[in-house]
Amino acid sequence: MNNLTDNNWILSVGTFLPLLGALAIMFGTSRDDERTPKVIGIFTAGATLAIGIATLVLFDYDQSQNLQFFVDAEWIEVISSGYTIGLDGISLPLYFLSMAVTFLVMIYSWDNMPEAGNPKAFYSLMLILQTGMAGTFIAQDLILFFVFFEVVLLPMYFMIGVWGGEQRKYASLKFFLYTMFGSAFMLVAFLAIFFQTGGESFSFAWLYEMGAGIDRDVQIWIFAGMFLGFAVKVPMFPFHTWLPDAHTQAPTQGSVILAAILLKLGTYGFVRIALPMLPQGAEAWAPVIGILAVIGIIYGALGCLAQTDMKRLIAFSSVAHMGFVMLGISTLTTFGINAALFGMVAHGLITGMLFFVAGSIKHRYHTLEISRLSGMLIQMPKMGWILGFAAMASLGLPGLAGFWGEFPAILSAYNPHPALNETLFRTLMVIAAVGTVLAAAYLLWLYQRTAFGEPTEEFAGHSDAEHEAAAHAGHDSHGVAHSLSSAANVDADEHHDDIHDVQPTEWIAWTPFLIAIVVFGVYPQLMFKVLDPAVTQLVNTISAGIPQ
Amino acid sequence: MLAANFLLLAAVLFCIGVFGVIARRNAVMVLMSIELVLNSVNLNLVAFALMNDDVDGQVFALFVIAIAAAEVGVGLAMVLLIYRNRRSISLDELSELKG
Amino acid sequence: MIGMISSLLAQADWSSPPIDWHAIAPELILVIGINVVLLIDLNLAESKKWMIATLTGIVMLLAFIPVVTLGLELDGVPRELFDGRYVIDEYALVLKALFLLVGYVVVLMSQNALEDGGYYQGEFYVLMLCSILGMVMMASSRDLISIFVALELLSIPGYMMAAWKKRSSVSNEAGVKYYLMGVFASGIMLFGMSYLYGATGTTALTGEEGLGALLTDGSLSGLEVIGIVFVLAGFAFKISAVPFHSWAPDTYEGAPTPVTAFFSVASKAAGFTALMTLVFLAFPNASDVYGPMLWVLAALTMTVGNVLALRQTNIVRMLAYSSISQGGFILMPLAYAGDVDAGGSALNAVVVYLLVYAFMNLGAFAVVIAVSRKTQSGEISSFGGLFNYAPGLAVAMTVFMASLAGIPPLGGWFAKFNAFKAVLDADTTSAYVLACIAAVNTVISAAYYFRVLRTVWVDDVPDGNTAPINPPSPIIAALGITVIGTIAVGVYPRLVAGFGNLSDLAGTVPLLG
Amino acid sequence: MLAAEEVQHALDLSSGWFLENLWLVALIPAVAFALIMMFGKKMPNGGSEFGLASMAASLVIATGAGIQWMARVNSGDAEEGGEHAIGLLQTFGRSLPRASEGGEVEPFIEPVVTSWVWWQNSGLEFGIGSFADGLSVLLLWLVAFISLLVQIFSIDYVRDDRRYTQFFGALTLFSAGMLVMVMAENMVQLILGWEIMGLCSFMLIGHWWEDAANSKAALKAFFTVRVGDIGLLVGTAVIYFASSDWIAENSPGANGFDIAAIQAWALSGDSSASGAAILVGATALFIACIGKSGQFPLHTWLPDAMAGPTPVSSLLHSSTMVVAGVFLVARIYPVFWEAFNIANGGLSFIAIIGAITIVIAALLAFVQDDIKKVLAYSTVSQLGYMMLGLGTGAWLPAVFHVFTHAFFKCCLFLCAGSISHSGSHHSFDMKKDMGGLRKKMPVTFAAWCVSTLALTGVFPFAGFWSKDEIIDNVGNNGYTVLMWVGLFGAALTAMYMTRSTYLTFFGEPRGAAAGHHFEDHVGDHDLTVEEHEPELAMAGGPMVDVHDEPTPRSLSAAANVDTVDHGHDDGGHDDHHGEDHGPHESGKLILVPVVILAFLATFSGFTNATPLGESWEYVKKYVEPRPVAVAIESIPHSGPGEGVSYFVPGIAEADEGDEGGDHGHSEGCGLTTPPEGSACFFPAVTHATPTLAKIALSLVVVAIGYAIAISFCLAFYKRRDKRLVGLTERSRVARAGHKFLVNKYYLDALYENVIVRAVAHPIANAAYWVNQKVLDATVDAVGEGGKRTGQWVYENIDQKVVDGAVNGSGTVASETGHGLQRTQSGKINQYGGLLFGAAAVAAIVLVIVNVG
Repeated sequence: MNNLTDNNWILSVGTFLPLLGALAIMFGTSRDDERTPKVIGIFTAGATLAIGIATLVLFDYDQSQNLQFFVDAEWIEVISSGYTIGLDGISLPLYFLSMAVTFLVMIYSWDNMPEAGNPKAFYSLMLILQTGMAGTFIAQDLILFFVFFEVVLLPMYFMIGVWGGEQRKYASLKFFLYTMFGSAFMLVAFLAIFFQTGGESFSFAWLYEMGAGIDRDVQIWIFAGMFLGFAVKVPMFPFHTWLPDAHTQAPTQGSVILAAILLKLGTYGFVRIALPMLPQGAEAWAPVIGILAVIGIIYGALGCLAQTDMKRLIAFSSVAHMGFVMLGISTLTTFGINAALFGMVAHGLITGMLFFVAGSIKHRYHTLEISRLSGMLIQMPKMGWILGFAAMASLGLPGLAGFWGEFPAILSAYNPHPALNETLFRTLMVIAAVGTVLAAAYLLWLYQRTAFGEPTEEFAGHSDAEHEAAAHAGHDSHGVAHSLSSAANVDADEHHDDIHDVQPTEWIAWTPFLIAIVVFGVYPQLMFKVLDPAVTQLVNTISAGIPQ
Repeated sequence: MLAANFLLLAAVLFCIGVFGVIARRNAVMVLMSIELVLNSVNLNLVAFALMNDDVDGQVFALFVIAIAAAEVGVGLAMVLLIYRNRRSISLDELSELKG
Repeated sequence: MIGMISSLLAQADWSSPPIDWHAIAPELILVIGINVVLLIDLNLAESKKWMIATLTGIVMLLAFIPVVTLGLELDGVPRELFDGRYVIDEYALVLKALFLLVGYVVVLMSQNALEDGGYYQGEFYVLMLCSILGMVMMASSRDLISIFVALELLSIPGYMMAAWKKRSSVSNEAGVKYYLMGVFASGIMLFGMSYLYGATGTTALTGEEGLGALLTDGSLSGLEVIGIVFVLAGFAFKISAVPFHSWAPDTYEGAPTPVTAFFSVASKAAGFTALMTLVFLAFPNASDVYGPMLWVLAALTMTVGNVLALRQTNIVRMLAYSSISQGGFILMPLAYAGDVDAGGSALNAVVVYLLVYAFMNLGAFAVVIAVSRKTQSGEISSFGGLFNYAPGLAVAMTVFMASLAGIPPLGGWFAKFNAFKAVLDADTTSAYVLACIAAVNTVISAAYYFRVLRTVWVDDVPDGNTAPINPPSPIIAALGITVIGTIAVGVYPRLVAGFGNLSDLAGTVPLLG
Repeated sequence: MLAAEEVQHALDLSSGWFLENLWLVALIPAVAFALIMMFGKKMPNGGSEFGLASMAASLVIATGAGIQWMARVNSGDAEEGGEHAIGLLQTFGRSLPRASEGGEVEPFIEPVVTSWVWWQNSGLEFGIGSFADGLSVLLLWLVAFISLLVQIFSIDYVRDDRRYTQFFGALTLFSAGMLVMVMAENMVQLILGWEIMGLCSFMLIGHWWEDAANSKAALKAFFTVRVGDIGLLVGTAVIYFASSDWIAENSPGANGFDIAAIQAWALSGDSSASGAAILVGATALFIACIGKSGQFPLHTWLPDAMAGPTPVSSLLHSSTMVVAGVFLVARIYPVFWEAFNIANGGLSFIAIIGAITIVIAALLAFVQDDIKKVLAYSTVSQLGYMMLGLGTGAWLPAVFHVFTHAFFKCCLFLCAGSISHSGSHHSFDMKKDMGGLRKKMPVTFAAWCVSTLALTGVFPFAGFWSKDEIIDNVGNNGYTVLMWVGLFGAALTAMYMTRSTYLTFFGEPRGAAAGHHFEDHVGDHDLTVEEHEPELAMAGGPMVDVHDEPTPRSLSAAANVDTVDHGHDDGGHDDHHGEDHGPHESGKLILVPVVILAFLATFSGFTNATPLGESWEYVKKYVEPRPVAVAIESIPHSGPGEGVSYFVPGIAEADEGDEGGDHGHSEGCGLTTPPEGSACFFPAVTHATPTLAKIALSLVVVAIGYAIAISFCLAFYKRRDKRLVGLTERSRVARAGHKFLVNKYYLDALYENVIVRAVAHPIANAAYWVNQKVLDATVDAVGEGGKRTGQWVYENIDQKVVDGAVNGSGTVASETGHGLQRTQSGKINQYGGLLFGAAAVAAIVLVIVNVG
């Protein structure tokens, strides 16, 4: 594993540029100026994205298993922790995803600011958030990783707390404390591994090398600490309860970022840190992770079936999907971890998309009660189709991105790492497969109840689409239809007429998601090619550390 | 063994002082009790100085006495202050701040 | 008369010891400053009293100069006075600097508070200077007696400052409680000292005849153990460690806010200074005694402080409990001072924590002062919607609270991290247990810190009065210093990470394995 | 890939552009779908042109591929001559010539594989591409052809539908899905096509989603199939890992997804050595087939699927979707062959399920009033035949039946569509809205009859050649019981088809067929689904003159009206405005496909007319893979543009091969493990030699079926008619009917009481009851149950326990604080006590610990 250091400025720029933007907004704009912060914010995010694209271009895909743009600078030498950053095949997709998502979310916010307003604070927070996310994916030093990992918390806390829904206070604090709880133990675990490996260095490379040497029991304990930290973030089954509240209360933008990137920090941590550094610990914990993951799959699905609120349903579906990801990881095989990483990106795109749609629906109907929403396809055909598309992608339809996270993960469970119990994991595989059916059940059920059928009384006749239809009906000779829809018009005139189909900004923000979902679904090699070598190397590190 | 008696006495004084601090409700009495504690300390110091025959202990005792005086000054001033404000020096009434 | 005394001295063939004036320059400047301020205050018109504050500030800054020069001149070789009873080494200098800085910031904070309150300003500042002097001395004291004197010198003015609002009964109460408890605690401490003196026959900490050399595990007599325990208890009171904390919340709440800030930072730091000096110089080999004791104290302190802070509705009282629990975190590494590996990083961890803690806690109080000037209330709820009408203060508050909660990349994070690191360096089961307790406590503490932030950002303004706050310039200055300090340390910890290396502490005997 | 190059050169099997670019067949419709979705609305014909064009293009390519495939096979066979030695040296890519009886040698015809890297994992590269062999080419052509016809039909049928464009989009994507699956080069690609079809079936069945009922049906279809898909995922996984080791060592570069690799592995000794894995895998896969091909007990979604527009039903039920399951089994037949030990006449899971399905479905068809449901159940039962065939080693007849069945079943559905479109005014209820249409719609009638004859397997129509072959081979392979089941099924088929034919075309026109309907007669498409209220109203409500219906019904009719008007306009009933609303023959666009299909239904059977001798067995020759051991260099696998490459082992093995020779019964592929270094891709299935007796038997059975049914229909429904007529006072007809009835009275009684009441109805009804109340109920129950469980888990476990614990910990902390607050009493004395107490305790403890 040799590190390539050419163009190594690019990562630091890509990571900290948003921070500059945030400062610019904070000190450069006045509070009553609605527009400038948005402009600056979108501009900065755009610039960052450009850097990201440049990174994609400069990235040497033939050595995606090596760290590229590698920097190793002094930072806090007293605790022998350095500013060590680098990018390899595992980080690249998520690193770029974070940039893209932030940018698109900002564009989306141009027209769809949450009620609380104050774009100045909103945009600067989002930029800080971006720095945190990007940093987490490039950090190659435990302390640096931890810092970025935590930096993300604060902006998200405020995003939920300030711009959130009715129970935002409860939700935000819960989110915060929960994650805090995990990361506190994670920090202890980090220090433990640091001292167990001789207190030389916090850099990943060093710990990969030395971690395996720690004796098994100690590894198990340290892994337990990291497990707490990451599992809360993922979130895995017993630690998931912050997620539905956070998602439901968060503003659309928050939910999207949360689903698209933040949840990935946990799984990424497992793959990047916990597994390779503590192979025996991983091997000991893998069954637990696998079982919890599968419980999560079924449990999340059941949770979805119970929901009456669309956003909460989507939130619970994340629990299920991350279950697949964790199942893949728990197999400790190249197959599984590849699947997991693909699944992370896919879930990011798809669930992000779902939350976007949910947000826009909320924006129009001012409710997400499934029972009150109906006939969306009549009132907003395009929105309805997009929802359907996202739902299909989410239930793992081949040809769309979701499938490539789900299917190989299930497949990999059939023969996990030789050190693991085959029977157990095969059982898990079957249960997970059942999970796919449940996924179909709740998503289609959701779709059938919201998109199909007739609009409910309270909203009927309030949409543009219906008016066109009504006008059309006026011409042809359906007496009944005419009278009905004209009746609809009458009460439409009384209420204000607020149900429009997908708006331009929404199109701009969503199209990349939709395209990405299709492209990665149709030609997954695009990502697997990047992931596979890196993952293979990672798994070799793991296997090397597990005595046969 | 002569010194041992001093130490014993000091210990007893100390205990009385502590008891006073814990048991008495009257600010001045508590102040007195604390003085007892300090004096037990002085007694100790002098006794030990005698045992180890060097002057450090006695010097220390002098410092303690001096500072104790200063403290008592401040202390009595405060007692006066609260007496002026609430016409009582019962410590039980000094419990507005709690929880 | 003079001649008589001198002849007496001559008879006792007493020659005055050589005095390193440069070394004690900070103390001298403070002493002079005290008198100057006092004199000027005596004949200064009521209208011009504001000058006093400025003057005090200047005194502090003046005292700062020799600290710096000493630091430059020192490079490794400590200066010892009075055969090692009073030492100026880098460790001492760092802490002196800290005390002066804190003093300066507190002056900035208190200026307007006092003007508004119409209190006696001159005396106040004199007292504060005395207290600072005591602290500065504490940093250099290497002898039980000088430690004791320094302690009293910094405490007694404190008793009076606590009761400074003469007509407010709570202020009196605060003062009285602080006073009685303080004196009682120092009584106990003295008792302990007397036993130590008795058992070892010396009051010096260092040197082959000093306490450090004589008190060694295994060969401890009952007197020595009691002595050690009581002395530690005395300072545990000063740093308001549970269960010696009970005075703190009441005093903090009752005393004028700037004074509270002063107590919660400066005198606490002084207490820790004494503790460090004792633990590293007097009892380094008695770790079987202080180790368990400090372990328990640390665990209790952070936990009890936190759970009690959860219940508070008054911001000052909440901060009081928070500072108690922070004290627990600072105390944590000291429990492992005797450990071969941890010892070094423990000292460093404590010093660093004290620095960072000074910044963020003073900052928090500065915000409280600034806000309560408008709202005239100490309730947390009165901060509602602060973000809407005073975003600047709100952001500052966010920085401090987050830093106190230990969120990177703010100073508090590095301080906590360092403490954890020092503890885990010992790599014993008890260390891991303590670390886990601390981990849980970080979460609990985050709960109440972020409840404040939630009020600041989310809640509505309680009394729809959203007139923007423009705090007076001294407070803005104070805020500036503290915010910058907090962030800088967090982002670039090397700034402070170097402070408090074991080697800087002169006279430390090599720790036993 | 130099080696491969050489090999390719050495191959003298003719290939061709079409074969190598077969993937276009699937790609074109996929692209068309995108175009329709993007620009369809703007196109003059709402995007249908894209669909049609793409289908035509696919058809052309598929045809080309077919021709080239035949050429390839011929080129392979042409090679045969004496000089084996030279043949061996030159003819790479071909098997050891195996001397079968008469010394005539059938070489292995290697499939043409084109593939690209699709995804990679753990260093392995998995491909996507086209896999051209007899089976796939045949089905590709079939699918393209049927899809084209159906789309032509749809132009008219769904004209003016609100979602005309989406409809064509979905239809095209649907065909694309099927095509992708048929040409699948590996299992993952197969899954891709499989699931895309599932999605489209969802879109199409739920096409008129304004009605909850339709969307429910769509949901049910997707969900049921999805349940089966668990099997697909699991099965694929199992097979992949079970086979990967063998493949890794025998053909580096290939992997456990590649179809060919799996086939080879299954027939190599390794599979049986690998123990239960293959059995588990095969079972799992077959479960998927059960779901997809509507086999018992997962067949319940099929009839509901009739909620979709008729063209959809016809496409679904003839060549796509439901045959996917059959195709999967046929595709990786060796796996099932080995797993279920079909070679040695093991009673296979597949065969049993197939047999059960045949009977159950046929009985169900017997009691349907909805013409489409009759056809749906008939499809199910025909699929049963195919499965039966595959399950008993009758591979070829089964595949052949897929081929023929496609034509006549599609034709039947289109007829039904044409009837509802022009005859019964969008009603599918035979009893209420049909009857006597033979005069009104002669063409439709003729087509229907032909297809019916084909379906029931009457000589010389298509069905006869295929279905009869199945039954024949089933018997021949020693499954006598199943053979009789098959025959019984044939009889039943005859009966229910007769019944529906009669109800539709003979007797007196009823309801809509008699022209009784008003303008607001719309939305009858939902006749097919549970809720019968509006449907009755549609049928009879407003016609005051005929029945006097109670008013509430007409209200519900009105209720129905607005749903429909908000929704869609079913197949242009408004182009009847002004003209007569009575039944009439449909337009050309509808009739042309019907006629073409009818034609094929008549003659397609001759493509493999076994009874007429070897020379007629084209399908066998070109489609059935040759069961011969092939020496492997590498088995077809992924990698840009790589083809298959084999080479022939030395003469030594040639001898072995010779021994492996003569009848493939005791020896040969799938019976004995192939010689070292060589592999088989297809088991040596046996073919029954048709005898007149057997043919006669089956024909007789069918005849009996007809006889019973016809007489029953005449009797039963005539008399019912008479009453009806009596009621509605159409005297003239009544008299005629009356006279007729009087003569046949006793027979009537006989049939009525004995056959109908005693035999047909009870059994059928019982079956139907079981179907609705047990099977269907369970499906729904599963859904409902899942929801309930979810509710319970969420409320009790999640909110109470898990989340409770979280919030609980918070409360605990805060309560502890509350408790501790009491110690903070504000009393100085207590503080002092605490202070000293603590110090004292510490001192005592530490003294005890440290001193002495």
